[in-house]
Amino acid sequence: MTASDSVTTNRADPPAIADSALESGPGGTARPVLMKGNEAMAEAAIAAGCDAYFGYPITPQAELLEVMAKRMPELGRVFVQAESELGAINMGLGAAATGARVLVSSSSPGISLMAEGMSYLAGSELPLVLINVMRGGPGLGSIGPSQSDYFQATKGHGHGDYRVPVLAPSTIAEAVALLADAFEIAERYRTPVMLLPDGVIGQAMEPVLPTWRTPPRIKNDWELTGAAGRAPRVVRSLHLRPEDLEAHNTRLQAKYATIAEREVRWATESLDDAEILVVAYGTAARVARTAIERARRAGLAVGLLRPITLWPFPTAALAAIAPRMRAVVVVELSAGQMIEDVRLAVEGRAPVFFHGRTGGMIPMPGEVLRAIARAWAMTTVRPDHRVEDSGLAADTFAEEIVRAGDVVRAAAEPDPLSLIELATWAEVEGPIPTPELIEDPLDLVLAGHPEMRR
Amino acid sequence: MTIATATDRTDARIEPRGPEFEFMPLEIAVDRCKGCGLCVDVCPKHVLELDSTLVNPLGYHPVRLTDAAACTSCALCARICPDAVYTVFARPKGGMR
Amino acid sequence: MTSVAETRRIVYRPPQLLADHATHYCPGCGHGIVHRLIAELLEEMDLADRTIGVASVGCSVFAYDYLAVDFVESPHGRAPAVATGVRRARPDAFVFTYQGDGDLAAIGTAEIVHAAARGENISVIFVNNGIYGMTGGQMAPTTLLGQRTTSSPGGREASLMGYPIPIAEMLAILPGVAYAARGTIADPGWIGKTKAMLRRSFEVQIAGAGLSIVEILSTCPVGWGMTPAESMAHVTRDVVGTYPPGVIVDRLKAAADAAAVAATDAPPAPVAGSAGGS
Amino acid sequence: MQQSTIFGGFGGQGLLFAGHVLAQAAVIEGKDVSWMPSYGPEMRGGTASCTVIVSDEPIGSPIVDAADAVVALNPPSMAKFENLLVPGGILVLNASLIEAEPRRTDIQIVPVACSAIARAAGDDRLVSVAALGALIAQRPIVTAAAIRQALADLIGHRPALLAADIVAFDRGAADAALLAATPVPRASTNGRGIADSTV
Repeated sequence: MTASDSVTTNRADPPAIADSALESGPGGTARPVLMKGNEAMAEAAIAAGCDAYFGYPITPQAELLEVMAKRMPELGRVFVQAESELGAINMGLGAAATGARVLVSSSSPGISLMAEGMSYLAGSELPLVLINVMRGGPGLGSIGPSQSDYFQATKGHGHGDYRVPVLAPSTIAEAVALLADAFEIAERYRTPVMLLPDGVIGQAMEPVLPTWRTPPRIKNDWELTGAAGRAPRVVRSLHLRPEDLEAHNTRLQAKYATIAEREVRWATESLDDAEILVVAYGTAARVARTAIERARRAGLAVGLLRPITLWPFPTAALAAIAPRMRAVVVVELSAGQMIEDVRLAVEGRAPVFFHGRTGGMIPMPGEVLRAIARAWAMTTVRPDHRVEDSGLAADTFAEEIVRAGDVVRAAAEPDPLSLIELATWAEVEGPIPTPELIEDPLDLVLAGHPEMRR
Repeated sequence: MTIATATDRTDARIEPRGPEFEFMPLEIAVDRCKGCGLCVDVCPKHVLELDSTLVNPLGYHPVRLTDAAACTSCALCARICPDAVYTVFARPKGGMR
Repeated sequence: MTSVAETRRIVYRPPQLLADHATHYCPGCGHGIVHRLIAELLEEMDLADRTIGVASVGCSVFAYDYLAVDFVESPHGRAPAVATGVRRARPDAFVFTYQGDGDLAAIGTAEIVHAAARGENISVIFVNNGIYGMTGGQMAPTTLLGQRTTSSPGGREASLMGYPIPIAEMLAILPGVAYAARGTIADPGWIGKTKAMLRRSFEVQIAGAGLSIVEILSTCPVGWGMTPAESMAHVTRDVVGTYPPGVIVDRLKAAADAAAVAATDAPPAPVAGSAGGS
Repeated sequence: MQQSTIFGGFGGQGLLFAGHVLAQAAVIEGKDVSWMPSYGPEMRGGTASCTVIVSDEPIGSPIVDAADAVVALNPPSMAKFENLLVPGGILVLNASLIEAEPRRTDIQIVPVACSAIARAAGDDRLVSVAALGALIAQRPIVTAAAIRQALADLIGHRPALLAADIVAFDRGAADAALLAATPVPRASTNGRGIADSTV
């Protein structure tokens, strides 16, 4: 193998990047280290004190398994490549029951197989961190990056009344930080926690400041060690008497309420004068950020709300921000999943638009910019908006675009809207790449507008 | 006097019936007995039977020892009992018969 | 005065690890016998303090209510995976799974085969009564040909429903399986032999030799529509025809025997300094 | 200042590594960077690509719909990525394998016989590093010194390989420097760029 096959070479024989990074503790002055997302998450888990890892090969998270396969035995810790994702999550359950700090990782189809285990973990109140490096579905789908597991992650993978905190990083560095947080949340609340990067974050390389964190261990009275000197303990999810199960569920729900109150996280950018709010997480938020920069260069006041916890969802924050927005634009690598939580939070106080790509496709910044421009054109500034309407360029196209939109909706003709958009693009963005590169499926772009949905 | 009843496994119904029967080879936790009768079948001396005069808290006719003197403390009953109702004692040498 | 109780010598007492309240099992159910054997061995071998049991799904899920050791409850069929996690995270623990035939031989075949292939150092106690008892007596993978169940009302027919799975023999061919045996609780003699098999399984784990499995032919009087006594007779008369009891493989013993043979047949010890390669 | 580069070619041409070197060099220079591969089965022999964005500011989208530079190591990747170049962007093409002329006239075209350089340096898979040399010679996204340091960081534990990589990199840079810079047309005044140039 030669240098030209870089990634593999470096995995097989790493130039001590990870080790040197590990040696610098929190607050160290080590320079940023370029790391692949999957490798960075593995190193972060190791640094966080992960005692046991269980996994099964699947793209695009395989490097995570590979790094753990090498590093965990070196450290005298547990690594098992399971026979299936069912095996992996249940090995995780067993190890977690002994009080071990456990990481399991997979990608979308594998997570579906782990749904059972997640339900049992939640019911048994066992801490465990599960990473889903999301790829396209349904079914075998594609290996491309996707966010189409939002429903699965936030609305419950398996059966029963339970919630799982879901942390969604948008950069590799954030994935590293959130992984330590995930262990901490898992142990504090005795709950499985999901880290939900997409394939981009798993496969990309970015600089990571090696400020690893090891969450402190919490003493507990439930882990199984053998009953020497104490009464036997049972880790279980079965409560056959309805009264018992209801009491158990009531307690779980109280726990979830506490988590929802204390652990909700989000980030906002450029909100002060924003008239349009983009809501996006993970890689979609990265793309949206670039689109927002371009929009601002064109004079459109656009801000970003980036949920970091998908459950608990930053409902209150969004509900507070939305009323002063002329529109909310949701961007996802999916056909529209998080948008349901956005709508629930916005509660009709602003029109909600959507732009998404599926199947492993990633929306380009230009697409998102057009979605923003369209939302801008279809709406007017809110009376309670803080800043004066600055007479922005795209407004001149508003009427035309809305009319064009109606035409498209009625006739589904070849896209006259995109012609107008090209002009808009030229106005706000300068040169256009090439017409044939403009991929703008109207069904995706227009689906979100309340008017269009009637 | 009565047989010491240290645990609730003890069958308090088994009363000594006189000096010659003072030794009781079995304690039967009748509250746990489900009356399956497996012990009755395996007893080589045929000294166990389900007590049709009694219903225990589980709703079963529990087993009882019909002839303590005939019992050899072989413990086959204990070995096959799915509900662990038996404690078996050896006959003391040269003592009570 | 000295009480009679104090003067009596105990021949048998129920193990203290076994709960002294009634089980939920039906009258005559073999689970109670197997539970008791486990409790006896954990006490006799002084293992209770470091035991972590893995309960599976089926009638025996409540094993943790009756055996006073640490327990984790597993999803259906996944007990060997859960036990793998326990074993790896707690290398000093004594780990056993307690699984029925629906759990191990149907939904959990992948988990048991791969735990066996890995040679996970666990004891698998596989209680085979050829039926899904908890859900109402449906056909299991281990149901005998011709046997009537609520889901094979005309009797199990090979052309439609396949053949019974001889799990212990299947697993025994895997090199990761240190010990595989099949016992039964159908009569007192076999109960003793089965206890010896379980003891060997526990010894094999303590020796770190790999996975051991004891398949125990058991009964389901209610599911089979028989009295407890008829059920026992059915096992000794019919079930053992399909599933012959006995030790199928003991690789720990085989290795020890081979070593002993090698030791007696060995040529004179090599001169000092050439002791490599053992 | 943000510079996006797309490397495209066959799997096995080392383009992921070349992108990695560029990314590592950017880290050495204290910049933000993202390296995003096309991943999956195509890595094992088909057409592969990776996008490297180097920026003084935190990077938003790790993928781009308009690239500042394209390194095309085989004909399909030129066909695929040429159109993504911004006007005035740079196209480094592997003249050893690519016979077709680029269609674009509003970009800088740097044809270098990268495969020949690689073969001369001792390993066909050095083709990407040779192309990287050509790119950096014409567009100093990072300094050549940073590239050398990056190579040392990544493969310094294999000195012979490192030496071969540096030979290929330097030769690619030298060959590119010899080329007269292709005239770069001004971006059209109506902002339509290629649209005009290709109509």
